[in-house]
Amino acid sequence: MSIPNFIIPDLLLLLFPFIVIGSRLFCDAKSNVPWRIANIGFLLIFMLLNFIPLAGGEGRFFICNWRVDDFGVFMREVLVVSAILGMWFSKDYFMHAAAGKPQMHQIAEFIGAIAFATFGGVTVVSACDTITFFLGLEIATIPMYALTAWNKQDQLGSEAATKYILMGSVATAFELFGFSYLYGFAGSLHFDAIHNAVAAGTSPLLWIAVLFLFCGIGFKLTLFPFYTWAPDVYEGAPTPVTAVLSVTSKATAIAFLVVLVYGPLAPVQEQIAPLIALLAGVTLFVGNLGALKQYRLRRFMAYSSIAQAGYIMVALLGTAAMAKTAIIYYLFVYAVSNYLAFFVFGIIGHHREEIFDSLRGLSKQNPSLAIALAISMFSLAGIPPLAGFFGKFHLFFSGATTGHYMLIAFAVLNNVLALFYYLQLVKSAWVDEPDGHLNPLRLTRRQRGVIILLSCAVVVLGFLPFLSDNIFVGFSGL
Amino acid sequence: METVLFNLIWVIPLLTVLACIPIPATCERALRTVHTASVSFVLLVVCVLTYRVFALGAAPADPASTPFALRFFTDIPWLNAFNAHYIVGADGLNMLLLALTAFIVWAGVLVSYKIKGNQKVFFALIQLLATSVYGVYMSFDLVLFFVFYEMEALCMYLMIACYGSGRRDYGGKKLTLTLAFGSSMILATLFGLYFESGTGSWSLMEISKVTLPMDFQMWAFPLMFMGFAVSSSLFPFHFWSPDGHSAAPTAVSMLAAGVMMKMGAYGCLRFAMFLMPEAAKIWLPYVVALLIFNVVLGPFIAIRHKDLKYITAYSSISHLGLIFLGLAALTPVGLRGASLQMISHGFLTGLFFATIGMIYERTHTRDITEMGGIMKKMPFLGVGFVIAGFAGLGLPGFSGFIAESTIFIGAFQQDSTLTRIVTVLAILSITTTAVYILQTANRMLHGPMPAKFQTLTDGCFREKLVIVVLVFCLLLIGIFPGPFADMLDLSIAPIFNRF
Amino acid sequence: MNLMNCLILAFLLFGIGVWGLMRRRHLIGMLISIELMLNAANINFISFAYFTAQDSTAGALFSIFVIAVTACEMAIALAIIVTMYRRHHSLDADQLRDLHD
Amino acid sequence: MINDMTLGYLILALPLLTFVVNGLFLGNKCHKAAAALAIACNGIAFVCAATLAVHYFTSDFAPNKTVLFQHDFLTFAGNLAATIGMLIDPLSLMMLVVVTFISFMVNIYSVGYMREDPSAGRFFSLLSLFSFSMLGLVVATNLFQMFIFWELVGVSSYLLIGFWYHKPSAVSASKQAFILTRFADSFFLFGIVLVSYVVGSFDFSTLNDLSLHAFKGETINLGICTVTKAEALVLGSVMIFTGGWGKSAMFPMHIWLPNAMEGPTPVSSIIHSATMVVAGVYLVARLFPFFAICDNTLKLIMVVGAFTMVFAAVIACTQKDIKRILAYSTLSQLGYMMFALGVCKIGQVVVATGWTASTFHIFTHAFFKCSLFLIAGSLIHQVHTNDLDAMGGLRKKMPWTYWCCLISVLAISGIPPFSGFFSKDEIILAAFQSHHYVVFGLALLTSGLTTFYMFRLFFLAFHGAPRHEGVKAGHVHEDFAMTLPIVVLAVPALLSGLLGKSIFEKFFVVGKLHVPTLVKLSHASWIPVVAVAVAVVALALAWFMYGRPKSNIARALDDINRGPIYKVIYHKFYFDEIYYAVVRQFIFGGVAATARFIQDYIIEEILAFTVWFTHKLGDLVRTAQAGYLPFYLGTLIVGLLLWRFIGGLPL
Repeated sequence: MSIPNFIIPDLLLLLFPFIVIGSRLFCDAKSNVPWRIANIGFLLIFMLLNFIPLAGGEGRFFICNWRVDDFGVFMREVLVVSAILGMWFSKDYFMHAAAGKPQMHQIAEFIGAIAFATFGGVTVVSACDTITFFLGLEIATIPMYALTAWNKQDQLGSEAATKYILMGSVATAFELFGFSYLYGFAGSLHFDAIHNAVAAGTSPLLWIAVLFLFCGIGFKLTLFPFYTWAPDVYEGAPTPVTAVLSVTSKATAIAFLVVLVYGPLAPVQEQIAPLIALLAGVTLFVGNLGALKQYRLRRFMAYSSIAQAGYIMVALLGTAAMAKTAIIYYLFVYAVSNYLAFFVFGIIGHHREEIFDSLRGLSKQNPSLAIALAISMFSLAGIPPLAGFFGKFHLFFSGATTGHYMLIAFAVLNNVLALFYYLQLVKSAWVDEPDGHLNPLRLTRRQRGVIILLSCAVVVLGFLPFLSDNIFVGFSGL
Repeated sequence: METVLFNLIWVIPLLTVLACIPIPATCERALRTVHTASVSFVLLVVCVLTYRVFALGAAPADPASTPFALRFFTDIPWLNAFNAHYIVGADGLNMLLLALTAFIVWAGVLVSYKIKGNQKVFFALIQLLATSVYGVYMSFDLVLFFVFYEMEALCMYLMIACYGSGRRDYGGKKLTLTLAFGSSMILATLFGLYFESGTGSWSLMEISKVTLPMDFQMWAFPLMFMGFAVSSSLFPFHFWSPDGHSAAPTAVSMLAAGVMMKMGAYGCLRFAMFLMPEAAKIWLPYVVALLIFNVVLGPFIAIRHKDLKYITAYSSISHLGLIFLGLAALTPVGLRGASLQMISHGFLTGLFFATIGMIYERTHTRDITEMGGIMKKMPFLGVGFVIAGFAGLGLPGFSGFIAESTIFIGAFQQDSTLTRIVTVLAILSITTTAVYILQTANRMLHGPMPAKFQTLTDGCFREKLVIVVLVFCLLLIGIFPGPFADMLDLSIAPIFNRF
Repeated sequence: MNLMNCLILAFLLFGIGVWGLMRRRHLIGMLISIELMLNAANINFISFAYFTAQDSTAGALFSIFVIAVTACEMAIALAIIVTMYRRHHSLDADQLRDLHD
Repeated sequence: MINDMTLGYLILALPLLTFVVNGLFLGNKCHKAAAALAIACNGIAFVCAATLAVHYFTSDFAPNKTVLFQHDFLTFAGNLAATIGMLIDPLSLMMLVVVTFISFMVNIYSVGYMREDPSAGRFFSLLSLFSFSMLGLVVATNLFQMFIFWELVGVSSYLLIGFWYHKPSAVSASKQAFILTRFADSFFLFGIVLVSYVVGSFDFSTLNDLSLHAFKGETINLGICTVTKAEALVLGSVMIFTGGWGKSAMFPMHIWLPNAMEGPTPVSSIIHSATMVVAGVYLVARLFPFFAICDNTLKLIMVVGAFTMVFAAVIACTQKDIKRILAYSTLSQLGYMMFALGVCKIGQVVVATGWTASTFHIFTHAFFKCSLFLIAGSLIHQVHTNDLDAMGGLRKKMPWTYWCCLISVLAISGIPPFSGFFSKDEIILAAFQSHHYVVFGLALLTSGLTTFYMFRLFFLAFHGAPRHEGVKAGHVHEDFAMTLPIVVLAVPALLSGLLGKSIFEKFFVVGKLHVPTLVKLSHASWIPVVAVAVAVVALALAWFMYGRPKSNIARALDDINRGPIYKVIYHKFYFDEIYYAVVRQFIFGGVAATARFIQDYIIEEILAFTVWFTHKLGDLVRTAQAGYLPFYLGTLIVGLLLWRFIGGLPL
């Protein structure tokens, strides 16, 4: 039996962690071989993904239970990009310790874990029944627990991991409960069957299932009030893990919701809309409020990412095609801007504590880095012509297709709040004078390269039409 | 060819920024030369095009641009995801505003040769700001317009907070956030316009073809109008401008007060009032009530201030109030007066802030009580300031008088009680304007001079050039208002026809 | 012995889990109550599979998967708690106060 | 061949040219060239004006209006268009001649007066700016043009009063003058807007042959009240008059004029006596038919004029600052002109005599008052003070000045055959004919007062023993450049009345009106006799008090131990103090402070509260993040229940 080529990247992604980790057996701890393999492997997968022709419609099926539709393809790209960036970002932490944190070891296993998480995300978007769906979610989550506790010496890390896994298990319990009721309602695990059942008619069982599912995933997507773990975990976990967490796990979670809302639950989207709108509004408001007076960088990013989650939820109110377009595009933009910010923080964090005051005098000390920071912040704040604005514009546009103007008005007004705290960060980098003399920051070639790459991406990704086209054209069919 | 030139207007600043990236920040001389060259070129281009528009007069324009008669009309598909187009063009109003911008940007670059700090970044930011303003004044697609309109926030904060003076962080935040607040209100309505109009297009001309549902207009118009009015510092959203201006460096004050504050009024006229005329007819009479603060109380507040930039800021607030008086009059004369005031006040306040900046550079204080008699030491700058003052209090011969009298006559034609009252109050408050302007000029330029100012020097050639050019513009409009009025009337007619 | 009873049982189990989670301060105890909640879900699956669902194998299958998954989840949890114990020398949830605003 | 149009252009262009050239190029470098240019241009302008006048009055179409040229300036809605043109009729021609002549003289005079001043170039350029604006004002064809030049006149006056800007007094005086006139102008502008809205035109020709009946019908909403258009027109006329009210410094807006004497004396002589201050009168005269149909406007004008006349004359009797005396006399003369225009109305009937008399008085007054100021200037130039204390006994030292001064003083006192007699006599006659006997009496009284204070000035300045070291030491001499214009001006001061009378009575008749016009009433022949008698008595009194060799000068000049009434008058009825109190306490301290309070303590506070509140909410969110695991777990459960109940799911 011949393997269809659109499945190859997934298979590679599945084998990839084993190869990387296995390579450790054949070379000593210091060697760079696993790192090289990892780079080649991920880039190869990314290339292959880009070669998959867009099919439109229902997508293609692999042994009838593994769907690769266009949304899936793009989600794969997002996840792989996030994994690659996370890997590049983490490299420095394995070479020398960050300020105030012990040095990290076992990069091969680290990358393997990231790869597993990525594969989990891929599983979620390719699932056609709830078992696969649930497994994907778990595969995506469990490595994250491990990653959070990667620094066995680090007290905060282990505490964060404990909090994370305890709450995560509860959330898993919620989801399972939800799935069980969904199963009970539809009498089947297959999405199409559920879809038909839902279309046929609703019952309290269904709504309880929906409630539990949303609460469960609300934990992973850091919706209100399930976000409480995020600030602590973001702060406690090693910085590269925080970066991966803020992109990959969010991407997985939102993909989960998209598949759910536009898959089996599509017939009742209108009834769910109020819940989505509420979650979106409250979450972005609370996230913005929480970020207002932060002075620790990663905790700040945690709240900002909570707010971003709220913005993403707005898109779920729209029609399928528009929402998927918006979310994919936004995730790309969000990943790029977020990683840009994290790269800058990482460079700072290698010399000083990761707080706002460490950024003082950055514009004098290393202007290009300060510009990169400003770009990423303004992009996250959604200021045109940076990519972040167009991302948010997509989300709101998708939300507006069903006429939720008030929610959008609320969301854009919150943008002002967001702009305020992003400006706080820009201020400390651009305006505040350093207390004493700062030793100049030394950037490795990889860091400089990545920062330039990401900055350019953030600047042009938005308004250059051909870039946006090749991402969206696939959905014109949906 | 002309169309290409026209599109270059906003491209050139960006290209200049890119061109300057390889130049190290240390050789400021080269940077200044490059930027000066680019802005001068843009100025040249804009002047030529403005003349072309004037020469074409009422000649038929591209039919695709009806109901407007847009020159250099360009329409290219841009973001297919939501069908946004790149639609630019210009009629008399746009072209004059573009010319104003070009002049102010040119002057702004010239006055900030001596700015402290990283000049590379500063000039780059000025150019970005220029791009955004040019873009605003030429784009007729809502998305494109908004992208340009919101870009300003990106530059303003950094420019004020890094290169400003006094409470620069506070001022910069206040300004940026308030403007962002306004533009967020606009953004909220844009989606409504797109979906409620049902044309599936962001183009101004397309949307204007359908009549928007009344219930939508009723909430969308005030939202959009106030959103725009925020950046024109209409009461109660004026609080950002005094602090912002006083904190900002000279060039930024010039750009902010000279052209950015006009973007709001322009938006009110071109977008809010044009797209939702029915609601405008209902709402605008109430807007007039807000003007009592701008027009009547603004000058009084200026009287009580000692800081030159605060005084100028409040005078801007009152002058912009007049713009809204003209808009709210809903008569052709009033609209024309409003747009005349936009242009005239741009030059006027540009001159004001330019001279203030130059004086500040020398005296290192903006407190008029600490100054005095500096007319002896710097007659040229002093005369420049006095001329700005006279233009500001609406002296015939300068553009201000033309604009204001047009607004008064136009506003008086509106036969609504509130408008009548406010118009009369506005006419009577030209005295208050005179009071604070003369008081400032006298305190600062005349009387005995403190010993510490003995060493002051008059403006150098560069600064004199700026002053002369701006004064020339003021006089040109003031003495030959005819052509400008005609250009504006042509571009206002399609807007007024909707009422 | 009908569906409703099983559902009520499952729900009670879930409630007990929640109650335990709230009451307990000992991390292991909390893990156990989470186990209860997970198993409540399992009972749901089984009972739905037994009584109503048209493809009843799926439900059973799912519960088996759940057991497997929760097993490894618990493994990781215990590992983390062990490292945590090495640092904090206590398993009291109230002691975890280093990370906060 | 030079035709009238070219002349017209020249008259306006030459002063402008002087202003630009002197201001931009000659400026502060070469004063001589600046002065030469100024004198030359103004001289030619005067010649042009004179030629134009001769050509006009000898041509057959006098006294009709003609428009020499007209250019579109700004077109408002429909037919409402502002134009810049040149209107020629006896009135404007008279003003043209007067203004050009006076400015010519004053320019010559300034050569001497400004000899030592370092910034004489600026002075000449500003002087020319003034004459340009004034000429533009008098030839205006419509209200809009008039307002334009009206403002320019005000500005040039501001700049010239504050010419010595290092003198704080001068600066504040200039500010006061500008702001007060500006205050009046704001009403003027309102009047223009209102009238042009009702009538639909700025043109004097249109305004001057309106009939109110056309406007009785429809009403207009003035915001606070709704009135018929006719009433609106009346209001408009009052507003327009308010402009003149301020410009001509009628009571109570008079206080800026005496203070304006801080400026250089040539400025006072041209702007604040001869030309600019009569602009108000000119405005009323120009729009006379319009005012005449607006019911009670003329009455108001009369009352204001008459009161100012007496008020100023009384104050003038006690002042010691020579320029201030002249300033107050200017005020009371302006009062004459104003009320002369005002009294023209008897019920619905209009008498032309008052109008003729007023314009005639503008004409004669310009010469003698200008010359008086120039004389005062040269006195001050010699003794370096405005104060009568330091003068006296100058007759020997400055004979020319002395005799010219005598002529002017006699002229202003209305002694025949000097010019003042004829015009003032006409005015008093007009007052009598219109049966306003109170005003008539006041006019007689004032003419007596005028004679008194003018001769008081005259005697105290020239007669008696010298009270100034310089004079005693004999350092005093007459400067040719300053004496020449004085002498030249003495001629019209002597003759203009005699010669002018016939011309004025022939040509200066009010144009067609919609109200029946009585061209002439019986000339009460006893009036001039009485007037002259009053004047002579007053003269005698003045001689008795100040002129006699043995009269007590010290007592006359003493202002300390005086009766309360004298003190009150001497302090100008404390009007400056009241004015400052009102402005400082009420306007600045009251309104402005309140406005600033609203801004700083209400709006800013609301803003601050919003920010504070948001931050408080933020703190709330952050206090939830206490790092307390059970609480976190609790949020999961709470969230579940929360969305269960308010999630909007159809459960």
